Amino acid sequence: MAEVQLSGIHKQFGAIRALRGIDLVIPDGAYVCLLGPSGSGKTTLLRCVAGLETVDAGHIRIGNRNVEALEPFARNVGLAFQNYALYPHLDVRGNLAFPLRAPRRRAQFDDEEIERLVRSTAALLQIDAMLDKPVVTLSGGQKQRVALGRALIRNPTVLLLDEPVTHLDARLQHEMRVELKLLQRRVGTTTIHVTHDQLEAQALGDLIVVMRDGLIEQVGSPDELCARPATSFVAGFVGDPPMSLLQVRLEREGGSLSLRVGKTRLRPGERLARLLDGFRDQHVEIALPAEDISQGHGGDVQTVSGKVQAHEWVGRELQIAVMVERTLVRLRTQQRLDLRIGDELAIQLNLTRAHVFDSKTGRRLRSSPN
Amino acid sequence: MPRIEFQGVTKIYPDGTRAVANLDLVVEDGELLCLLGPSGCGKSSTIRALAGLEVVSEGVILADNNRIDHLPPQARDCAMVFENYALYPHLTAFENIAMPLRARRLPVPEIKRRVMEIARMLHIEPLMGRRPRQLSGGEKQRVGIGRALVREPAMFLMDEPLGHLEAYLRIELRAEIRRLQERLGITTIYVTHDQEEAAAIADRIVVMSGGRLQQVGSFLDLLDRPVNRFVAEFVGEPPMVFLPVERTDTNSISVKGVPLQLSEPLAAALRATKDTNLTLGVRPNDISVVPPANEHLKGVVTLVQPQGSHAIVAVSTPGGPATVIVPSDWRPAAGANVGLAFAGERLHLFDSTARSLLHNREDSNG
Amino acid sequence: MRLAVQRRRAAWVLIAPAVAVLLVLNLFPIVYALYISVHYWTLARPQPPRFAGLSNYVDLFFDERFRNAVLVSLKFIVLAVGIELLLGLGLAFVFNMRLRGIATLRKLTLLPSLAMPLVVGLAWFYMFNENFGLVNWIWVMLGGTRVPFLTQGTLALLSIVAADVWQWTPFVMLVFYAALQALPEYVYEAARIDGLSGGQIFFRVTLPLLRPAILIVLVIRAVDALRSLELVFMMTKGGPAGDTEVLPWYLYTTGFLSLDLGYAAAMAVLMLALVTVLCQLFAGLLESQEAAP
Amino acid sequence: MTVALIRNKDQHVSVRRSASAWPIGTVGYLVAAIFTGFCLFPFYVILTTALKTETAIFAWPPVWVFKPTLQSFYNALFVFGGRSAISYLINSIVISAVSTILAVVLGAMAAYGFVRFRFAGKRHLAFWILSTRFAPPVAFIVPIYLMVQKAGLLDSHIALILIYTAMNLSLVIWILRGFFAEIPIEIEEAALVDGYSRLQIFWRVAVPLVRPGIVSTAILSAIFSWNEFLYAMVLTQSRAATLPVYLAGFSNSMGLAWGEYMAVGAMAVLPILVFTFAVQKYLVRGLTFGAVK
Repeated sequence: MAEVQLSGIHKQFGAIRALRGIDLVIPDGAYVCLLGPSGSGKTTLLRCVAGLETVDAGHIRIGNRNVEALEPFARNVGLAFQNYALYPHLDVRGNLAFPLRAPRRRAQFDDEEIERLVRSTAALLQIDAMLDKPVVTLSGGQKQRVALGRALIRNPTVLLLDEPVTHLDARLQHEMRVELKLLQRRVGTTTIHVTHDQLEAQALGDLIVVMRDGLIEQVGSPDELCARPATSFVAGFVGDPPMSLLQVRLEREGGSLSLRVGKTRLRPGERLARLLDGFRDQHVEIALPAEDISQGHGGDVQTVSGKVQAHEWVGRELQIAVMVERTLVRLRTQQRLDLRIGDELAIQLNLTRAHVFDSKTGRRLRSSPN
Repeated sequence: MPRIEFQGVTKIYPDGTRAVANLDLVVEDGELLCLLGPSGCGKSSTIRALAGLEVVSEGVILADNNRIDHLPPQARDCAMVFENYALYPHLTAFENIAMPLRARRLPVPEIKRRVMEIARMLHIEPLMGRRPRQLSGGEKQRVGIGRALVREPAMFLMDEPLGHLEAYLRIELRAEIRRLQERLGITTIYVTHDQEEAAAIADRIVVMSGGRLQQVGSFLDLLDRPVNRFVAEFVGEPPMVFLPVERTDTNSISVKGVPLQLSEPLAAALRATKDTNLTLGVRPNDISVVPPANEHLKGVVTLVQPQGSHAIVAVSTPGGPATVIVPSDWRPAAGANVGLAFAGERLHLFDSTARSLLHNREDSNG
Repeated sequence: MRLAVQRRRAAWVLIAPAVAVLLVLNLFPIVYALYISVHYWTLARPQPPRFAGLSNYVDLFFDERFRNAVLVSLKFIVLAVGIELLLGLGLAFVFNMRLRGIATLRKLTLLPSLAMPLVVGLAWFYMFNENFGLVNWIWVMLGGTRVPFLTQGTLALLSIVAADVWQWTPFVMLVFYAALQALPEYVYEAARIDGLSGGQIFFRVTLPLLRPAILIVLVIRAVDALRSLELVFMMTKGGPAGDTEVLPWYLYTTGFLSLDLGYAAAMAVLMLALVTVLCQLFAGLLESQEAAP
Repeated sequence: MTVALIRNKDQHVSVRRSASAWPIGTVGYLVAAIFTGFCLFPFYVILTTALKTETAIFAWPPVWVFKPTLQSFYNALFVFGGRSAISYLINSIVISAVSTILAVVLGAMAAYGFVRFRFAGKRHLAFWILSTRFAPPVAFIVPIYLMVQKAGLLDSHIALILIYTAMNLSLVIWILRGFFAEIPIEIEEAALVDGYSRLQIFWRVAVPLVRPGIVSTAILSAIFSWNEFLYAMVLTQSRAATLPVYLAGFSNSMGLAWGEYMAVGAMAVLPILVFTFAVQKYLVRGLTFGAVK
């Protein structure tokens, strides 16, 4: 088992700068999720650690060895591919044993040692009943287990997973997520798991690394990400439904501060006023979780209005998207509203727990210690 | 726009597989109906039979009460969007959309006008000169939709149109499809295997499995009143928890010795059946974690998965594994002993044939 | 760049052997042919070859038999390949129909294209024989009088064309059949949903999508037809009076019967030039074809 | 009513019957049957003539029912041509087998090299190798003859083996390139991570996955080598002479021994007829792959 240290990683494919300087430490035995939209460089980073891509600059340390110049084999990493990449001409036993039969490992494993390891790994992944079945006849879930087995059988120092469960249907996805997490706990291998699904990242990651355009936006535990998103991008990416981001203009008259969203003026509330006190810029971006947005008039909590863009039932909740000043505001409600697309809807914004970001840099405003 | 009716429709393929079995279904005029089910459940065969791409083995399909199941696709005035776009690879986007109008030999200026009009509606005017190979997945599907709608068909069929697109694009396109359908008011059947998509796009959902219609209803109907275990398990995220149940006497049951309080309708349904091989079904968000006590089912927390506003907790119980949704501000630690309390009015009981007891009672007197 | 060094070494280990063989037996002979073609080089007389500059090429330009050989070759290619394409395309549709047992028939039709061309020549030589040939028997049965197929002017060329058509139409049909099978199924379903009639589907969808396959088969058959020698060797030996003296035959007889290697090499160089130009044309057309559909 | 000839790989769209007198299916079947008959008939002629007695061969009108005799086969094998046909048969087998193995091994390596690796000049190299498939062999006969003569390899097995390998290489590479390109790259990357070197991945992962391609290219190479006539005739006399040379010998001697002539023809064609039927499905895929891709 080993800690993984990435320092100053740069990677370019022709004109596209896939990785623009990555510095990251992955603690020994941790389950870390690389989270980001497609094109954020998360898969490229995984492939660099595996050695399937060479880095243009920077160092990759696994345990106490620099490995960026080594070929994949010498890094002793295990990799489970997104579409499994099993050897179609072999059965399950053949696939699991294949790494142990690599010519470079000829000395280490004799036949009955291989058989023993194959059986124990198969048992660990509950596929010991199908060792003789050709892999092409297996279901998605079973193929994923064989791919994991093949990666784990030679006890890699680092386990790399590239979107391992996104292809499975909803029910199987939940099942495999639990299994993956419990398996990693039991085996204890340092694991890097790439996904674009933020709920999956929160469910599995001890630590989540949010990436965008080849850079790291934030590294933190699932709770940290939701409670204190470091940038407006992270805020807009996390949460189910994701937080709503509103461009707000600051207006100061006679010492009292108000926030203008389109035509309506909102009172910032005591916490925000103190936070924005020293802030010079005209504009700020605020992020509101869906729980703090509700439908309809009433109370002193301020209201804005906009046209309904979409209304979808998700489980028992109706998720509504309203266009306010060119930004989509998403809210949830239990009530059965009869909505049609294009209707005007008034929504209340509760700013008490709003996150505030500098609208130019997108970075979170240093909140005064409270 | 016609009212479509399937009467006893069956489709058996030459190799014997019974893709659709005795389907009775009505699609109201102007409705957006969704066919939902796992792959191989017969939903695609149903829509292809309506389009005329599959010949119906038995039964009848009616459009406004006149038979269409014997007509070739050309004569059925229904348009279809395919999962793999089905664009003509050798023609530009403009020609692809114009093809149905050329088939009807409409005058060229009118073809041009209608194609550009539909292109504007779908925001794809700049793509008209390009070939399918030069378009992204989303753009190809918009051209596919344009081709289907340009001829103002009576019926609009969509076979997993968003299957190959990225998550954010799927959400965007399904909202747009729904907007289009609401504006055009065209009778539409939408096929998908993704329940989130079904809930988002359709008012009424038909769940199919093994070629049979399992249940028709709104997403909430499927969620709260599943007719059998298949629907209960297939709909809802995370999936429903099932626990074996012992029947102590005619009107009380227990899970591993822990008695269950039943709501009145469920208790009545229980009395109405003598079946002893029963299974309890409860949704993770209808289970609450309480300190371990005798009157609650005991279990050990195996894993906690934070999900922002809530967390998914996996608990192993004597009756088998259970999943519970807990609010994020209070979370048990892994390995902790806990009790599970069930919300009485939200329980489901399934008999030995996996049918829901509630459903049987409604059937018998409804 | 992937693990650069290791990859490049592996790449060369894999490719070098095949390239070496082709260098020795394909590229070098072309250079050597050029060298020979600028010499008076004959095996008939013992003295060594003398440098001849371009005189071989000049002689060729004025050589009546060479011009005739080129003409006969072109006639042969146009006739044979033309019939093979039309017949092959039509039959591809027939064999593409959903009929029980048609698959076995299709497999049987492949045999002519795999038979030894020399034996094909032999069989047709026997069947076109004036005295006991079966073709004459059928012709006489239909009321005609015996026809000297292999010894009378254009008829001789037509019988060579017939033999070539018999041998290669199945190959052409098979390629078109495969191309039809490769056409995406969903395009037909979409066409029927769009309301296209059978005719519209054929002309607006099937034919345009077959264009690349038609082009590829055209070039393969044109070049292959240019190199066939066995039929002439077996059936007519270039006779009567040069009516079937295709270019390859004239080159072969010049080189190995009259042993005038220099002159034959000059012919070879011109033939290679012609084929290369044809290939460039084809590659260009295919590129535009790739971009076109 | 329109006739919709829509076929479908997976069985469920049926043919709509036209209302005309002749259902399209029957007409189609008839045309297919006639064409298949046309394709097989010459083989029937070769075989029956080889089994006919002298008189039956020259009979007019042609004899359809006769008492078969193996006399012609016996003469062809043990009497004619000084040495028996057996040695020609063996030469044919040895030369086509060895050249096939060489062509497939070198070809597979090169094809994999082209698919998996990027290197300078790759496009040009690939285009050159592809163009060797179109180069007419007759254009190379003069230079190659002199090269073989200078190397003292006239009438040697090795000369024909190397030439046939070179001739088959471009087809093998062209077809296998298609097969190798179909292997998902992730499978090879998985093997890389599992500890296999690039070359080991070629042998242990890539080659087993393209076995159908290898079998079909082997068959095609064997058939092309077995059928080759020009080089065999020019470069060999007796020691390394193959079946086509023996067959050509008959036509030169003009002793009208049709029976023996056809017997040798039958020997040259029969193995292919039997062989193709055994491995038919590989063959079709290889042939069309080469053309359609």
